[in-house]
Amino acid sequence: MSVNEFKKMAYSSADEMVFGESKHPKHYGLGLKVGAGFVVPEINFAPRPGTEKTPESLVREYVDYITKDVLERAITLGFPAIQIENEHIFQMVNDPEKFEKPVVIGQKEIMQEYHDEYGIACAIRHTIADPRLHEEGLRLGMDTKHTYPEKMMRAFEVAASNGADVISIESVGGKEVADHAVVRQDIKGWLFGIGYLGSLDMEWLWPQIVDIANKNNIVPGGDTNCAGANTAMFMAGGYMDRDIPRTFAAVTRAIAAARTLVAYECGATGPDKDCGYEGPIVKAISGFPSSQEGKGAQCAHCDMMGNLIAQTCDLWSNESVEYHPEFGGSSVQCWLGVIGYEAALMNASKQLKSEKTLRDIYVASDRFRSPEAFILSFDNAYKIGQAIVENNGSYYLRAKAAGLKAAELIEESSNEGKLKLSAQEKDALDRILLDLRSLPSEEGKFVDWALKEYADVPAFNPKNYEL
Amino acid sequence: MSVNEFKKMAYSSADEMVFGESKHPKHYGLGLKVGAGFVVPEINFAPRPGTEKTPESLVREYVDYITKDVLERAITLGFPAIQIENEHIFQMVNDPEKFEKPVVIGQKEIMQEYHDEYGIACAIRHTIADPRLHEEGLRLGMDTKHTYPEKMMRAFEVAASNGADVISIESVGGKEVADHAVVRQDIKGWLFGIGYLGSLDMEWLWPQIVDIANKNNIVPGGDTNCAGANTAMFMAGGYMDRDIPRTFAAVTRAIAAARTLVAYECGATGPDKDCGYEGPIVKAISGFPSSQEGKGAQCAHCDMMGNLIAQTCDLWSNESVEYHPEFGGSSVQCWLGVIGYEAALMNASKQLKSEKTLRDIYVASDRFRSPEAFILSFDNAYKIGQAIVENNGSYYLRAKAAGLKAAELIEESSNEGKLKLSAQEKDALDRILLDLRSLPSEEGKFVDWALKEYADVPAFNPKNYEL
Amino acid sequence: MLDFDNISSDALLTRYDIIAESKEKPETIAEKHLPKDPILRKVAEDVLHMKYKTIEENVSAALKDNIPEDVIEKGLLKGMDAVSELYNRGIYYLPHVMVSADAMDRGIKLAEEALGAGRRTKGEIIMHAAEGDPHDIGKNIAAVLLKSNGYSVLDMGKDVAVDDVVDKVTERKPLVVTGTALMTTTMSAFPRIAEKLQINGVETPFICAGGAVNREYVESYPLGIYADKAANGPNLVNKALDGWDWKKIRDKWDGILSGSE
Amino acid sequence: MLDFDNISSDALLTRYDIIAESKEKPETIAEKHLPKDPILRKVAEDVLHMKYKTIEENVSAALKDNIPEDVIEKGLLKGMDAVSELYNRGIYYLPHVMVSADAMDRGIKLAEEALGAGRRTKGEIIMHAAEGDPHDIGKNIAAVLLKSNGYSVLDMGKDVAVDDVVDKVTERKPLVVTGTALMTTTMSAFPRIAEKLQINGVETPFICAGGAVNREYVESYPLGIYADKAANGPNLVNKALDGWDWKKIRDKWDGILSGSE
Ligand code: B12
Ligand code: B12
Repeated sequence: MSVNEFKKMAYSSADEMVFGESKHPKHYGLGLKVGAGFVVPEINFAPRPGTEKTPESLVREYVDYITKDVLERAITLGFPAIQIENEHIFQMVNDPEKFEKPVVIGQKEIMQEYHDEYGIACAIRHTIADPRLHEEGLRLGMDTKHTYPEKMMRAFEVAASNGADVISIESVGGKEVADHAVVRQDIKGWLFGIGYLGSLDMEWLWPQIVDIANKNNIVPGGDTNCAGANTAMFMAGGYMDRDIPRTFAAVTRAIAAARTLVAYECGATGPDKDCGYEGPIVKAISGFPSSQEGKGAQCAHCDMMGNLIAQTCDLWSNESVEYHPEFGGSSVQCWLGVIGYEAALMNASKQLKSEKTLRDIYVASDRFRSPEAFILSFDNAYKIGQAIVENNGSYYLRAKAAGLKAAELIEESSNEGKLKLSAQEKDALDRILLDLRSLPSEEGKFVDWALKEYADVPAFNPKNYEL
Repeated sequence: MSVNEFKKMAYSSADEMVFGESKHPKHYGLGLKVGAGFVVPEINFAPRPGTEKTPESLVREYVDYITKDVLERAITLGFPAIQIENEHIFQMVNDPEKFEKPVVIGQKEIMQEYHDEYGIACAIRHTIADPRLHEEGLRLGMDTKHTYPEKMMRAFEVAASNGADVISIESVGGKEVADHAVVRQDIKGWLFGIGYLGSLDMEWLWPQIVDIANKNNIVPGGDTNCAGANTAMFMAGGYMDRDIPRTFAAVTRAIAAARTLVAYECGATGPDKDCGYEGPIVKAISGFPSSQEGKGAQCAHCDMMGNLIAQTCDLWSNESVEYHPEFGGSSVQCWLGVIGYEAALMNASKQLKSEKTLRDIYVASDRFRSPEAFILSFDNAYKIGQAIVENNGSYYLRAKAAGLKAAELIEESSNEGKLKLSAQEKDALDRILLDLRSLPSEEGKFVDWALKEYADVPAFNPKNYEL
Repeated sequence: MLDFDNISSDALLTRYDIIAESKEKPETIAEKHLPKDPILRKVAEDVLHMKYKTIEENVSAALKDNIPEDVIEKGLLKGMDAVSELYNRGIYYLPHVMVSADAMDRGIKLAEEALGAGRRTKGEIIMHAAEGDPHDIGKNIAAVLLKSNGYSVLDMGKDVAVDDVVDKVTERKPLVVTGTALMTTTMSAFPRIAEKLQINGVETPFICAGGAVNREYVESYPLGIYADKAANGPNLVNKALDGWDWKKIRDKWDGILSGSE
Repeated sequence: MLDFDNISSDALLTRYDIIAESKEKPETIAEKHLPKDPILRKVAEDVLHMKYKTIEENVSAALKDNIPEDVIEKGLLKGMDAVSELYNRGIYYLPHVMVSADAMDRGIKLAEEALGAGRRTKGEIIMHAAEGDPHDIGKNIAAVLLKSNGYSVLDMGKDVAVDDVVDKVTERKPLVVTGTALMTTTMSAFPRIAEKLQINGVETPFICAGGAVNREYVESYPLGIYADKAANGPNLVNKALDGWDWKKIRDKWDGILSGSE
């Protein structure tokens, strides 16, 4: 396990945490400050189908249309600051020189223009796609067919040296086992996949990303467990969905926090990725700025904590929207309006010194909407963070502690009749508690068992993790 | 002037006004309560181009796709109550039996199904399009080519007798003169068009709508000055726009309030229409429930008061979005998420007894973003309402008083260095003050002057107003 | 109640419009367009300064020493050129254009009376808003800009039936026909008009605009040429005047609007 | 800090999932599918109850009195039918299906050993996720449901190159080929695959699914048949087994999914 683990919580109490304030504010890009007393909107997008075909059409889409539209609307509405996020598509990581470089350069140029003319504070995050295939190999030299880890590292360099202000990734270590486990409601497998393997993969990956960022004097943002906990959350869905019990998704989220933290232990400094709903837990431990998404990311997916998750954000994001026209302008302009106004609301509450009241209203709106919202409420998130810190020294043990704490918090509230659970949610919770409590208290024992238990999982290759 | 004018303000002070509370709450539809202690999302939409071609394709779009999608998402997210608004397209008012009737019936059927299965509280507002052409004639018998007023009244009846819970309209009386005036920055003409002619037209139209609603035991909602003040607001736009000064748009809004009030004086009971940004003024006077839109209506247009305008709403709307797919579901589902969560936020603040704090945060966010936001802040809206009530007895005088009060409030704040104005905004304001102050204090004199001054305005026919 | 006036809005919003307020003086820009001749200059200035009260007097004076065509071309229209540039640069707002155009109209009326007959305009434009569509403000603005550029406009109004447009255009063979649609449920009138015109053997360029349509849509049917802003109108119509057919205008669209064509 | 637990959430949200919790007993629904024969019934129940620990024992027992085909068809698959119905009705969650399928797999393996050779499945399905696309959970779920319905699955994995799919399908001529794309920037692989297959003279129905695509898109190229949910897979594939070509499946799509075809 990485040596730079957090010895204690960044905040001395849960109540100290609030949106727009980070223990380690960052200043980067064209005059942007993050976590320094106000919340900034972070706008994300996807190009229209077909525009990925040539570098020219992709540049036109990303630069001339999307980036320009976004800046125009920010000026129109008077938003003082904005962060843009470009989540790279496969073509950009597959051929960085041809597809990625001109986009990165073009976006920065146009931002510079608007910054010069209007003084708008802005910055851009480039999120490199993680194209690695578990069956081919995650580490350097393994995938001779696609040479993916190599291409991916090259994509980071191209972004970092051509205009990115922040670099991030949604890394996929441990996903092959988590995918197998999530559809079987197997919390032990999930813990092994994300809590253990995922952390090992990040420990390998992140020092490299931090190096590239530092060399180029830009910010190594952070990671997200999109590949694991978001898949679970997405499948658990809402009250019409029946794929995965929401109690299961909630516990995976807590486990994910222990893994996502590794980026910071390897030198990342935040802001972490918007889609990492584990953000509140990670922020409680690390104090780094956090990007979050909810109500204003309905274009991308409907979650059960649209308001709550704003509680401790420093950037407020729309996750992603495909570029297309709407009555109110282009889609990116419309969604920028939604998230930009929400940021303004949070900032206004600071002017009125009511930010904690607003935070609490956010929480009250969704605290009991789903078990996952419940465990991410900042008071509970803080407790889960404590469980992680107290169990430092073993990726396995701290992830297990996080999951168990989450399950116990849910059980307690449900027993008190506060958080209501459906029959399926209750059943799943009981099994999770049983399963997690049955696990060994030594990492070695657990790993030995898991290596055997999951040996036949398709695409699982222990060599990917030097096991 | 109509006899049932409001003798005094519904609220004894501005501070008494807050979202989710109306002096006259309404209970209608399938268990829906409005203005009764909580805020309800109101979702609006437009069918995809081409689906208007046949009644079958239109029904499929409105009923099987849109209405179903909306209800599914409301259930998924656990929203306790929802209002649907269908803004009729031209084809429905042009041939009500063929295009309107099956849609109205189909939508109600599917709502009933979901209400029965899940107990969700819901209702539907049908907003009949006002297709009247000023050049052909606004009143019965005048337009022999299209027989529009007759078709429009028939459309109201079809909606009312087949499933509508609320009926509304965006009526267009006086628009011909206002259109001429708005692009010339001529506040006197605008006052004549909307403040005077618009009120006369509503006084003719609304008793008929109220009759139809009462006969069918449904709710006569209200009107909006979309045709006037929204056109001005839309053209004034934001900080990149240069069509109309925003001070001009602000004053038109205040004038519009005096006109929109007429619906209530003729028996409408609210909720009024979402796109009537004059809502806060009208609610201050009448106490009827109010539907508003802002941050969550960015799909339809970007306004400069996305948060502020939520301050006193009872329904919270997205104005309209074209039906199409997004990553997060269909567009109506995504935007329902946005407005439904905002309603949840407001409702949560009530649970915490912090609703006035949240209201004030909404206001603080945008109070100084534009002159229009400033005069609609509930404290200023209240003062404008008072100016209207104090000048009852003449449509002209009360509308003038409203406009003048708005202009004076802006001037005052600008002089104090609070509300900032650009050079153009300042110039326009000065001219407005001059113009309004130069007007006669007798309605008759004003009307005589205006009839001469605007005699050549294309499509202006005094007979449309029995003048 | 809270004292909102004590809130600082600096962290909440930036008045970019004030930051970007033009430092250029309108006078300097206008100067380039105004005629040297002092009498014609007065006429042009009346347009520029929206003096529709004195303009008739000054036009009458100018008509004493100048032929009516010159009063129009070298006086009234020059004033309007100055206004257009100031509007296009974002220094003047729209109402300035509209009221200046009203003033110009009065002047033109006088000059035409002196001429004894309607003057020869650059050509006729037939305009309308789509069947079922009541939104006509954009069309009205565009009409004023076209008139200010020396074209005559036949405005058929709003909610105009497809066949009425087709008949009128077939009958009058204007230089250009235009349509405005703000609703996605009315815009399908445009391809129907275009097809019927072609059946009638009419190949008049058909400028289509309004919030509902976009370039892709308008270029999906024959004759269609997209316009984004009212200010694009004169640029596009000028090309029709130069004899370009709709295909060429469509092809060179980017260049026309950027001024490189 | 606020005591959140004292907040009533009744005005904020309604637990519709709890309101709509099925009052139907799973047992009653399962009963219709379970075989009467007590030994085969045990096998089926092991699948239904996800008993992958006892299933091997019970299958071995059943194999004493039954031919392996019957143990599979009348035992294992019947249990799986019950699970499928419970899942489709929203009474069971997905993991139940997955773990039941795991149990069934163990049973089938034993039965096949007894058979001495791989059993004849209903047919082969080749599956993949689109080139450049790492999203494969939906595909994996669909694979399980197809296997549970008696088909054999050749899973090519994710991010599979267009030409690899084309070659494999041309070589093996499966009953059906499937593709999954969750990204609008990867889905264009599908029409390319379809066209290349046609050039090779292959007319295999090509089921396309995943969040990025919709029915309209999939039906815009040859061979394409849209699937919305993993549960649609068996219904569509069954029609291919009945000899329907892709055009007929596409034509009758609504009917197939609603069960009227
Ligand atoms: C004002 C307004 C109205 C006014 C119209 C007043 C008027 N005289 O035009 C009134 C109240 C009448 C109205 C009514 C309705 N409206 Co309305 N309205 C608007 C609003 C707010 C602004 C439109 C506007 O004036 N824009 C400003 C002008 C200047 O823009 P423009 O016309 O596009 O012109 C620009 C360019 O296109 C170009 N241009 C235009 N024409 C030409 C021509 C040439 C030659 C050239 C070169 C350029 C050019 O130049 C201009 C800029 O420089 C829009 C909101 C929006 N987002 O657009 C909704 C909107 C257009 N309306 C809408 C709707 C639904 C309606 C109603 C059906 C609602 C109802 N059920 O009652 C009714 C129509 C009833 C009927 N008869 O069918 C929807 C349309 C949705 C859709 N399906 O597409 C919109 C988009 C609102 C929304 N978000 O839902 N509306
Ligand atoms: C989980 C997830 C991931 C995981 C994937 C894990 C996995 N093993 O699949 C990870 C983290 C790897 C990931 C990565 C990325 N993702 Co992702 N991801 C998601 C997410 C949240 C959920 C997808 C999911 O699993 N859905 C559940 C499954 C069950 O649904 P499904 O596959 O559609 O299957 C259903 C049906 O389609 C059908 N079905 C599917 N296949 C078949 C086959 C047959 C035969 C049949 C019958 C039926 C069938 O059955 C299923 C239901 O019953 C979505 C969000 C969303 N709104 O979709 C984004 C999403 C798909 N991802 C997105 C993006 C952008 C990315 C990245 C590019 C981000 C980045 N820059 O890093 C990377 C990809 C990097 C790369 N290599 O290019 C975007 C795509 C945008 C676009 N352009 O279209 C989405 C939409 C998120 C968003 N809103 O922006 N992602």
